[in-house]
Amino acid sequence: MAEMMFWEAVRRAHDEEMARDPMVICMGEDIGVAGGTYKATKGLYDKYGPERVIDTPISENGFTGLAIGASFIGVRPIVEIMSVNFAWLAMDQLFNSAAKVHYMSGGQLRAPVVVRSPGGTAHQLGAQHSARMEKVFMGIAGLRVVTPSNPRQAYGLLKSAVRCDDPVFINEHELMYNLKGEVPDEEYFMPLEGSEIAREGRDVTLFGYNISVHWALQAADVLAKHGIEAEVVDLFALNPIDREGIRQSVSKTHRAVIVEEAEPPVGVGSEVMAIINEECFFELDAPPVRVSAKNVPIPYNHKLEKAAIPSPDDVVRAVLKMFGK
Amino acid sequence: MAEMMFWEAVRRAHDEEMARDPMVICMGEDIGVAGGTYKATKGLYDKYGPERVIDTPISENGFTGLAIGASFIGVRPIVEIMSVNFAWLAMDQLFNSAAKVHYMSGGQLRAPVVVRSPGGTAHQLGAQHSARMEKVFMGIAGLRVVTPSNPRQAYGLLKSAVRCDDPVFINEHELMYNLKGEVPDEEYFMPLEGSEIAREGRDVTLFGYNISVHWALQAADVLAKHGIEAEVVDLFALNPIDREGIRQSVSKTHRAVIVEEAEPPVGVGSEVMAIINEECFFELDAPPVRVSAKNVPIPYNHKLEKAAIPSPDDVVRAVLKMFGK
Amino acid sequence: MNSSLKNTLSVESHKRLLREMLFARRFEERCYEAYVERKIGGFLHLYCGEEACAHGVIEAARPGHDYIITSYRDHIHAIKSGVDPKAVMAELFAKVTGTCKGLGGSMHIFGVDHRFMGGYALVGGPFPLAAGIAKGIKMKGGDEICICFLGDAANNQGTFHESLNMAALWELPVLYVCENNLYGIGTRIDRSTAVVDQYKRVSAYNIPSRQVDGQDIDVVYDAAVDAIEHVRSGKGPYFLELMTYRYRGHSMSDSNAYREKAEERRWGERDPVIILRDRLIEAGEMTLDDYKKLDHEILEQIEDEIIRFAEESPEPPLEMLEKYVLVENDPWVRGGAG
Amino acid sequence: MNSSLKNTLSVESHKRLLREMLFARRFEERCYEAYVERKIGGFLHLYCGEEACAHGVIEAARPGHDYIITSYRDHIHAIKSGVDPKAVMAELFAKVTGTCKGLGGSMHIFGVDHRFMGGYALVGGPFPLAAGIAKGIKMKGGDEICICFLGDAANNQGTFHESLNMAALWELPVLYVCENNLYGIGTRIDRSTAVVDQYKRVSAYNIPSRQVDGQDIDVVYDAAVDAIEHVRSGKGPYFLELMTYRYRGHSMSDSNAYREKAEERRWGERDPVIILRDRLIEAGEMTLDDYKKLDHEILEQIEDEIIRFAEESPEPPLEMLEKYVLVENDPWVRGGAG
Ligand SMILES: Cc1ncc(C[n+]2csc(CCOP(=O)(O)OP(=O)(O)O)c2C)c(N)n1
Ligand SMILES: Cc1ncc(C[n+]2csc(CCOP(=O)(O)OP(=O)(O)O)c2C)c(N)n1
Ligand SMILES: [Mg+2]
Ligand SMILES: [Mg+2]
Repeated sequence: MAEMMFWEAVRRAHDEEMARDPMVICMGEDIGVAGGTYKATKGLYDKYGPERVIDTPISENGFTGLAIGASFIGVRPIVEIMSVNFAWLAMDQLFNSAAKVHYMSGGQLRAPVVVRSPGGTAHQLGAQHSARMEKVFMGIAGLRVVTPSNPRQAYGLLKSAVRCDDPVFINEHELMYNLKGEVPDEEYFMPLEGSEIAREGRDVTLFGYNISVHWALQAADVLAKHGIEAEVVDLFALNPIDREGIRQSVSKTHRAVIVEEAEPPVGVGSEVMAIINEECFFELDAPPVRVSAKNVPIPYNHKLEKAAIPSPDDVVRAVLKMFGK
Repeated sequence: MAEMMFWEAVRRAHDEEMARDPMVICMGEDIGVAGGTYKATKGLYDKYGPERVIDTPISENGFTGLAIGASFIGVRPIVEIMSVNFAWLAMDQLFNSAAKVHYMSGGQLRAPVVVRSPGGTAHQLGAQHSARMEKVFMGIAGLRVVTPSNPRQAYGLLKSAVRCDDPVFINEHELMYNLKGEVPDEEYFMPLEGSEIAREGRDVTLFGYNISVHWALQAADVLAKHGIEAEVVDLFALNPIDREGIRQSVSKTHRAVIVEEAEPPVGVGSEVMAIINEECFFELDAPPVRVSAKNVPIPYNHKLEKAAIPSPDDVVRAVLKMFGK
Repeated sequence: MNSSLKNTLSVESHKRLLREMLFARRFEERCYEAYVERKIGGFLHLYCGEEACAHGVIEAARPGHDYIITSYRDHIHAIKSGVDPKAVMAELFAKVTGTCKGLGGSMHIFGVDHRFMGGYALVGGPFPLAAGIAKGIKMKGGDEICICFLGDAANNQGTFHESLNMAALWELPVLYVCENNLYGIGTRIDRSTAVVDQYKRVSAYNIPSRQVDGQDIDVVYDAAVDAIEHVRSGKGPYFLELMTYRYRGHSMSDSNAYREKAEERRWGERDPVIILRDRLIEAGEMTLDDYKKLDHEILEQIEDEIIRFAEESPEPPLEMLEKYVLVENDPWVRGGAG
Repeated sequence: MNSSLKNTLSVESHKRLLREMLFARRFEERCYEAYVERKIGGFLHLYCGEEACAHGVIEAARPGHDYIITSYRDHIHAIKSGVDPKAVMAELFAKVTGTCKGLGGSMHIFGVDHRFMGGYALVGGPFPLAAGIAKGIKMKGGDEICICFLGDAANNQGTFHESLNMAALWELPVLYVCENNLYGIGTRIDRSTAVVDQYKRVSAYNIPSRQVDGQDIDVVYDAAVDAIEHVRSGKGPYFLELMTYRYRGHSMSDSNAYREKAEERRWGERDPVIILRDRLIEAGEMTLDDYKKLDHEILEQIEDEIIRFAEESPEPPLEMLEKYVLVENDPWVRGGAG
């Protein structure tokens, strides 16, 4: 078990899969010669050459569609969209082509394309570079959506995504590429469905995904000092989402708080609440709560930016309030 | 009070606003010479000429962006996106430009653009022409989203949307253009926020919007025969959504069913459930329920298509089950 | 026949192509009727008038070997690629014996066994998909090419620009065929496009291109042979513009009110089926009676074999509704087989 | 000076422009320092090396009357359009006295009072916005034009194609200025673009175009006067390509490792500020000492006025977080004032 950074884990998954299968390619803006904005493809250009590590023009819908077309005949493309904000440009190909072609061809075609992209609010990147778009991706049938919270998941999810015959969107986070964590030395594959219990607890479940898992864990530490044992559930799969895992944890703790970096409307928070209502309403000892971002475009000013997104403190406060403290 | 069809109501709003203000223009594919796929701009080309009624090239992101730019300096464009499925191509300009420019310019610029587009599952249009995308639009801060369920609303919402200084997305439905209904003879403006009680009741609230209001009303008729008086709330505004209206109705009936034409994940259903949980959890006598489409791309075959989307019967069944019947 | 043509077709080919094109015409006309009878639903875009385009190009290609992709106006491209017309009709009738088991419909005919990679309903959608297929071909090292048929109005979509740039930059084996029928639905090309000669627009990508008569199968074939040879020999993409005309409305709901009758008449005089028929008659290879007999045979075949098959086939079972959303039993969903 | 130029600048203008360009250089360099000191956050894209582009073009335009729009590399375009440099710096420092009250940041400078319509962070985003502003101008009937500055790599975005087609089709008064600095971040233009001469690509829209040296302000000005005259006189859009070079990395996190030092040196020898300085010295209008004095003055001004203003200004209050999401108190939200 070696410690590595998130970007190294993503890079390792690329490298292993490319070494194994000559049909695995990667493409995106500045991923080749430059090695990728967040180094996820560092060194691969020299190792695998320009036919397999492709610097694309700034044509998001075009190169995403190109990757999808290539995937129809056996290529296994890993597309990097430099920032998820630019994915709005590629939605047409992702949803109209990749997510629908297997269905509308009556099962004849598959689109085993992987699209990775970092989103989130980072360090003052402003309104057009701070989108959190997992909620958009996870709402459309035919596209798998996963979102790693640590290097092990980043490695294992990408490995499985490359091999899976469905299109998979991997939602990463701009602030997490230097996060360190243990990754198995041997090959390791994550399931593309399910959830993980990041911390066991009995009093309340904190649901998180991607960066918000960390906020939940920090909050759980603080809550422990207040005598509240929080369970933290890591929803690394957003579509399909782990209804059963949600049910089980809430049936145990009887209380739920969903922590999301995105604005509240139609987000992971609302979906998890809906699932709780459907699966285990009568297990609830208190109304479920979502801790979300403010419903605003992200401001440049750092203090305002911080105020726009939730913090571990916000989670602690929400839980304490739930317990009447 | 005259009866008119939905398309006539939309057309009338266009016509009146264009007659009033020379800065109001409309644009889209085949809206000019041809009068629009659903006749929403019929006759306007002859009346106002090609500078104000603009047949665009097939360039959804381009012409939406062009309309947004024009709106910066006083033009009031009404854009028609022929089918909401094509709006995936225009999301970049809608969300990255229109929804954010007022905020990121510190209030200097406004983008008073109206984008109208029909969505929904119509008559066997297949996977790439049956998207229901209200849930995508309503999740992003800075864009108002409304969705009329009848000609009066269609007329009144478009009138107010044209005059409002925010960008407004109007979600119409391909199957509803020939729907008839009363529209006031005099000018009439709908608020862009709020909800309407389409039918009063005391036993359960059925939330609907756009076409699903009609399913809810049909279900209510049937339920009445079972002795259940359903209230039907028409959520014509999806962003911002009427939290207070939701709270009031549920506080009265203590039961809620949300009827939506879209797939369940991160939809109107989950959002309304979340709001109920947040606003009036303790008023609930039963877990809220959503009646949604199957989570599939829409198949061409008519029977399968019908099975994919909810029906009034599904609503009735859900309510009866809630009452243990 | 135009003696300036370099690549010519044999009499046998001419006769076969006449049969194929007439079949295509009658097939589409029968679809029209079936739509009116409500046997076919959704949007239906017919190819009548444009037959020489698909037939001329695909005749010059190697169907089943080369990949073909197009828009919603796709029945005839599928059939000429080798897809069974019975399966196409059954798809239109929404039957489980259809190409896509009744899930696709008219705009989404697929015949992957024949490398017919589908019909797509988003205008401009196939541009990048075709470039991607060509990328795959290049990686695998075969001598296939990808042929992408699209309309004139589609060229105003951003994907056109993005895809042609990448295809040129990476020298991908893709042939873009523009079926220029002068209209995008009701909008005449000069009302949507600053440069109406589409073959000129691709100089922006340094892609060789040519514009030819799309009504004369011999002209189309001749140009297509050269275009395909260019692409197959590894010289990168090519853009072929075929000037043509659709006889019917854009789709079934369109009455063509925006077109001048004189224009329609002018194009009607250059009917691709009649041009080829008259060429064969003139050459003494066929009589008008032969043609009438052929037509009769075709009509019978369509009725007795094709329509009947479509009519008699069962609809897809309800369980199919959720079957092809995601691939079934993919082991990697569970993190691998092990 | 190149005697073949048609539109020339007076000595006074030269002197003023030298001051402005040197100011621009020092302003950006000071931003660099402030970024290192963590006074500025986010992404920061500097304009050093490209000063003659914005200055030459906007000098030929009527700032405050004509509309100007650009990308994230926007500080200097804003300032040359008339926006107060103090407000620009304050914006970078995220202060409430900034152009956008600290909500925008470096990539989103706006100065609507000066018709500087903003900096946008999505590559290709301003293409259609500029065409739309031009549409608005045309409707209002004034003689303004809209000038859209964008980079070379942006031209591969679909919006380029879509917008230029519409601009040409509808003869909109928009001047597209391509600041071709040969790179999109770390990707050299010939690795992303099939036709590297950008002015050639617009023949696809029948838009007149020209490519000129972007380092010599006289050349830029001369070409811009003609281009603007074309657009202002109602003849439709124009595309002007300026060959230039950025001295620093794409943004602060970029080390330029992908560029050859020889190339950087070559371009460094054609520094736009030095070219103009030497021209003035050669003409006997200025001495090297004058220049040094000027530089000193500018540095002082930046420190004493601009940085100080930015430093001392307050941050926006927390209440501002939710203020500009939607327009406040719009009566139509409630269905009218009545
Ligand atoms: C992205 C998108 N925009 C708009 C449409 C609606 N639409 C369908 S076909 C068509 C016209 C296309 O014309 P052309 O490309 O010339 O092909 P033709 O139908 O003439 O063969 C339009 C606007 C669509 N299907 N997809
Ligand atoms: C839609 C989109 N894709 C990608 C990016 C990331 N990005 C920012 S600048 C840039 C390069 C742009 O190069 P160019 O247009 O030549 O302008 P320059 O920076 O050289 O002035 C890229 C890829 C972005 N901001 N937006
Ligand atoms: Mg056409
Ligand atoms: Mg550049």
